[in-house]
Amino acid sequence: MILWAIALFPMSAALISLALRRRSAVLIWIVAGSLVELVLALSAAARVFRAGAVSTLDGHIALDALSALHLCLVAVVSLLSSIYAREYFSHESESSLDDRTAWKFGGLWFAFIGSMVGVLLFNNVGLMWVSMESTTLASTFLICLHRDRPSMEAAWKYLIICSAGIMLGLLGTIFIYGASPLAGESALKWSTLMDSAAQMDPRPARIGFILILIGYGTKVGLAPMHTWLPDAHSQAPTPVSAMFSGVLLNCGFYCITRFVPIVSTAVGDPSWCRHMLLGFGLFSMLVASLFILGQRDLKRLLAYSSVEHMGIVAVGMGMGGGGTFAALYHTINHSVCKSLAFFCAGRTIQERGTRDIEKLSAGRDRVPVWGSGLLVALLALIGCAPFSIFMSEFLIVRAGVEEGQVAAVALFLLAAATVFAGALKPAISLAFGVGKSESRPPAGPVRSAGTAHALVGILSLVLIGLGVWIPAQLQTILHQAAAVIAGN
Amino acid sequence: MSDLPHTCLLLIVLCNFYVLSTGRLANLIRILSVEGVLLSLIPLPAALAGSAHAAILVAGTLAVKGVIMPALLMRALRSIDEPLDSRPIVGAVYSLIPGFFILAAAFVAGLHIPLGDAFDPLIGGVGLATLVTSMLYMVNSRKAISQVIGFFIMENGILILAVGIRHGLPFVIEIAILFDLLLAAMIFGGFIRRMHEVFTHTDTSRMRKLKG
Amino acid sequence: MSGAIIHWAGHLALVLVASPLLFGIISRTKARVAGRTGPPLFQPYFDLIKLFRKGAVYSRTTTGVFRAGPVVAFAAILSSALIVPFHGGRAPLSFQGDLVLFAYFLGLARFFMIVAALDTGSAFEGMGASREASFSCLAEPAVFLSFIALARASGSFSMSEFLSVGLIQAWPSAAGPALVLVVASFVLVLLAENARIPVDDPATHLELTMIHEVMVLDHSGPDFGFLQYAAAAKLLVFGAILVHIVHPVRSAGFLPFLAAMGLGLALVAILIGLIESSMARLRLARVPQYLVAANVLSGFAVLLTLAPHS
Amino acid sequence: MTSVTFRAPWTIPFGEFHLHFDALSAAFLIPIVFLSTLCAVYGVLGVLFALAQHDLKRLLAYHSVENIGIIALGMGAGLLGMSYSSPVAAVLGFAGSLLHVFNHAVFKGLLFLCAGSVQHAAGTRDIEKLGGLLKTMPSTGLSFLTGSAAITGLPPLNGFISEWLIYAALFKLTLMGGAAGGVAILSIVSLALIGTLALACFTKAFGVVFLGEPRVAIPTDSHVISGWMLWPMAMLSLLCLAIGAVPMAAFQFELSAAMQVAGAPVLSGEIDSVMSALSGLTAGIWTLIGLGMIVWILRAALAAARGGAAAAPDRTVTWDCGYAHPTPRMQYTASSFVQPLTSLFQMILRPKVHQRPPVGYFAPGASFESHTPDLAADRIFGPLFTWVTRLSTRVLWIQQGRIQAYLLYLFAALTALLAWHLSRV
Repeated sequence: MILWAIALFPMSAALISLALRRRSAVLIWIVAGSLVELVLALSAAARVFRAGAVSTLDGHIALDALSALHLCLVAVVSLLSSIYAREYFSHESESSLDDRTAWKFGGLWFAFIGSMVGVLLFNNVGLMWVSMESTTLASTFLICLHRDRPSMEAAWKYLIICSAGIMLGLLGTIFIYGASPLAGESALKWSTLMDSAAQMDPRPARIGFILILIGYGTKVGLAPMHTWLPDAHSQAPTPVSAMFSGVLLNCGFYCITRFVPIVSTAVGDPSWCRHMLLGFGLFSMLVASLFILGQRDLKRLLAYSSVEHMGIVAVGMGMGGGGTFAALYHTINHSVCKSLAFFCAGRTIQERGTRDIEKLSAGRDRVPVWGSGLLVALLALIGCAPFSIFMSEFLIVRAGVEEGQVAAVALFLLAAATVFAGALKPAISLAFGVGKSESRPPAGPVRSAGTAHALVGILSLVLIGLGVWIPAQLQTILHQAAAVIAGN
Repeated sequence: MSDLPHTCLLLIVLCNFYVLSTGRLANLIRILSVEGVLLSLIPLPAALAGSAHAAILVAGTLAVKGVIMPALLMRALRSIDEPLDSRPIVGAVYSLIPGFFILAAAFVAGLHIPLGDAFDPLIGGVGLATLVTSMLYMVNSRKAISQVIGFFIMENGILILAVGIRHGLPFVIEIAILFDLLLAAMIFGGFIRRMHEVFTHTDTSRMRKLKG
Repeated sequence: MSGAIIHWAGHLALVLVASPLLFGIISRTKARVAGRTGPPLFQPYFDLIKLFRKGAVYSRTTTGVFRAGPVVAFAAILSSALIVPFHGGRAPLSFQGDLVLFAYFLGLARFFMIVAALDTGSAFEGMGASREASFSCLAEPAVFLSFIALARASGSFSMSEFLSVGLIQAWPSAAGPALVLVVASFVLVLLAENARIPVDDPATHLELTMIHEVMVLDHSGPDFGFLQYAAAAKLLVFGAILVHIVHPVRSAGFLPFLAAMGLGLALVAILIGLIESSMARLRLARVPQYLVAANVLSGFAVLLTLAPHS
Repeated sequence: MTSVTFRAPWTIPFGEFHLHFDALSAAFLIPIVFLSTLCAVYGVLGVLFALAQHDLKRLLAYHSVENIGIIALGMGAGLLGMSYSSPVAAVLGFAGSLLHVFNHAVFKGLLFLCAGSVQHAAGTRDIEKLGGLLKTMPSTGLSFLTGSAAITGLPPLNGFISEWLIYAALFKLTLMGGAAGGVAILSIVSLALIGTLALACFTKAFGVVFLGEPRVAIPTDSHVISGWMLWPMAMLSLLCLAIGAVPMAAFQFELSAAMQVAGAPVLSGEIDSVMSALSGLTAGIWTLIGLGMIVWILRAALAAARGGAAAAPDRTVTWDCGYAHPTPRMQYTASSFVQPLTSLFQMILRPKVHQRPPVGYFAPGASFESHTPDLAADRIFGPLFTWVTRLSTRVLWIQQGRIQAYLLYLFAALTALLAWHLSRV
């Protein structure tokens, strides 16, 4: 029942917001709506974590620990982004977000959330694919909300590349389906596939996994399919960028992780999938680190760091053993941290009128709250202790050592070190440095609303808190989710 | 009549070649609709045999792929006033030759697709050929609309491969995919029109502001 | 307790009494080889007494460091002498790892002699100090390598043990050849550490060619006496170690052992005298090679002891 | 099964990070050996580069490298002790390195304070321009002397105690033979070399800065050293002496920590043997102090024996070999003091020498100066970073903005992966 509510609420919310004509009303409604969604998601997730998976529509819609974890992430990040969107657009000029655009924004916003929720709720891999494809369609116009050339270009690249990639994902799904001994609707149910995985024909399963890895990997932003990501993240309005980095990539990764246990069982050798994930993860990390090194555009820097962190998650999954746990933990940390980073970057850029890191320095004097938040977020992103991202990366490395993946660990550390070296200087100069050339005459420090303080403060606290102490409940939740991926 | 599917498949191959060779966007859209029709005819025997699902599928595919999608694209095409030919990066001749080799290779590979013994190698070959041709075409094409066409052809190829597996895709999924495509076609069409408003052209190879 | 005090006092007295004699023997030997009568055997004692009774002259440049130098050096050398056994039994200071203390006592002495030399601000002494510091850097590892070889050969790293009991079993064993190498290396180190030919020439007063003598150029009176005494004691200590290595005697009573040790030391002194009268100083540039050779010898000895069969 | 436990506050909820040494002894022995060797090299290199410095603070900084090398050697000894299941060696090594960490904090802090005062007072850190400061700032000089002796590891100061512990661990390992023996011997030799080189370096530093005559007139606006700057130095110097004077207490101070790191229970008998050795060490150190006092008294007595007023020693110039007009500029400089060593190790140090040799009779002027750039900075990190930066600019063409290319990457990745896979089955 509640699953239906979760699944259908965003769609109805989208319709409702289409009924709203005034920009302010829309901006309030998205907050309210995502709050409701969060409440629904949390209650459902609580039940799942307490009493195990729930399902409806004879198992086509289901929620188990893994999807519940991601569902909570989606709900939380979308609520935060909605709150932030209010803050953000209230500083935009009326022209950039007139009532008509706001009207579209509201509808697409909820459609986007809804499609992601669909990805997580559908137990049927075919329907999962369909909703994954619709995330692309829903979010395209969010990227080019302001109809300027760069955002249009970014949106087009996003649309074409992701659609093409997702098509391969469909083909992969078809191969998996063809590999399974059963047929009919129920044969595409994930749980059924899991049960029949042992009787699968390994050859199509392998090819299917490769296709799925490439296909959904495009959505995740694994190199070399990541090319759309920096453009889309940097051109989209910041709340949308936050959603992209915070949860959309996770959803893509969620789809891949769904297939890992199936194929591992079918192939009869878990290391086969892991090695592929390892390869893609490390490659993404290295590529991203090189691009971060010379990056001058703040939002692109954050985008490439998303590529890097998705690579880290992939590496964590590929390490096996405790790596899966660490990877999920890292997913949470990255969502929190990247949302914070994008929030602060967006407002800073708004206030300073430039996104060039060289010109953006001394953020803490000009935009105190957001500047400090940006510093925290960047330090966390490059893996400074005691932030939670350091902790999860440490756990991944540890898992690698315990699994004896010495070469992988070495490459991992190399890439991480490169990122650290490349991004530390921008981080520091952004916060403290002296601006080279101000694109706008320096006005006094910008006064920020209470919401700003709340957002930055809470997210930073979460970052540090998860770094020094991971609650026992969360630990058990993560273990449950990891167990799902491990296939038992 | 039972051989109808194979006929359709062979016709689809010819359509692919035409796609590679022609330069006029309008013809491309027409050929796309033709492909859609041919694709929709494949399950026809099953439908005549009395399977309701198959019948709905035929009707749906015919409607979406054969009529609505091309119509939407055509509308988008009409709305942009610029030379109506897709200037591909590599000319027709030089994309036909690889197209042929792709076909040959696909037919060979089609014999080895590990999807059970029931899998029809002809379907596999045609599907692969369509898939790879579409990839080639997407990479090769400049105009936004021709990239969209490439995308839909790619989708056709995948659906052809799906036909090959034992019982075809489950009905619900087929319908869902169709619906999804409808959505995609609308989005693509709208986007192309907006793109033309903003850029006054739809040549994607000239959109290179975002680098590094 | 009183026994302990007697032990220490006796050991110290032995060192103080015996050490100058070596210089006497050396100079007598050199004189004999040169066909001269030479000074009386006990001339060094007279020199020391004379120095102790003289007053001192200090440069205005110098500070307390200059005065402290000889005192610390002398005290350090005497302390190191307390670690080396001279008579059958253990030395007053003997414990596992005392050889490190021994080496660092010598280092302390060197440190203060160098700073005292630098305190004068004279280019000559600076030069001497520089050479002392540099060459000791090469001599020290050789000493340690020899000690390692001895420790491995004898299975202990307390001087009193491996110099007496340990080596007695070691010589006949497979470690024999290693010990021969150690002896060779140690002779070289002994000559270098005690500023004898071929590394240094205690006789000449061409400052540019000297190391030890030029460092003490400005010292006079009791300070100079302390330095000379320290040099003598150091020679005695090294000689004693050499004798022990070559001929580790089990303590057959106090006097016979003392006699044997005395004889050995006299032989060492004569050997030094012969070397000094038979060969010339090395060019300074060659000294590092000489010390490296010492290192190589003792290192080879260590390798031999590491070899599985031993 | 012995195991080390690194416990940091943030790892509490994640449990403890166990390295199991029964596994280590087999698989991780090579790394340990490699690391110990590397640390030996670091130590020697650090002190060598310190030797070649003219800037007082740079010199001290390079000595930090050296001391970290020593600490790491102790750690290596401890690890070897564990993997060769010789708990006493392990405990000695760990205790030594931990104690050295503490000692290094003490005497290096002291030395840096002194260097700061010197710069404060004389207005420069360039050793070549200093000299004779002991007369103008005696207490700072004395503190620096103490610190130098301590960092050189001379008894009766604290540096010696920790180094002795490490030596003891290493000697215990030498008796074992095998890889442990070899590494231990290497470590001992390098420790000895480090010790003597440090001696050369700090005799240079102290001698040239504080002794002799000022080489350059100290600027008139030189600051005075306030008591507030002197007290901390005095405290630290006393600490150096105190730790050096009571080795057993120092060892006890680190014993429990070392035991925890070593994990293995050490037999009480072994601890007793260590303790007896330490008591011997204490005896030796106090013998030194006692003898020193005795000799000093003796010296005073000899002076007194010559009778009161007459005993006042004559003051004159340093013996100048009959040269008419000696000047402070004739003193031995720091670079000439270490010249034999720097020329001996010039293969490693690669000093940059700018010299203008005297030409002809009555040469109008000649000059010689040398400075030693950092090996790692110049030859490793600089080139590496430039290379990486160039690489990162070179890969930019990947993101060239052409969507067709991006699609090509996508399909190429697919084809490559499929080809790779099919080639393997």
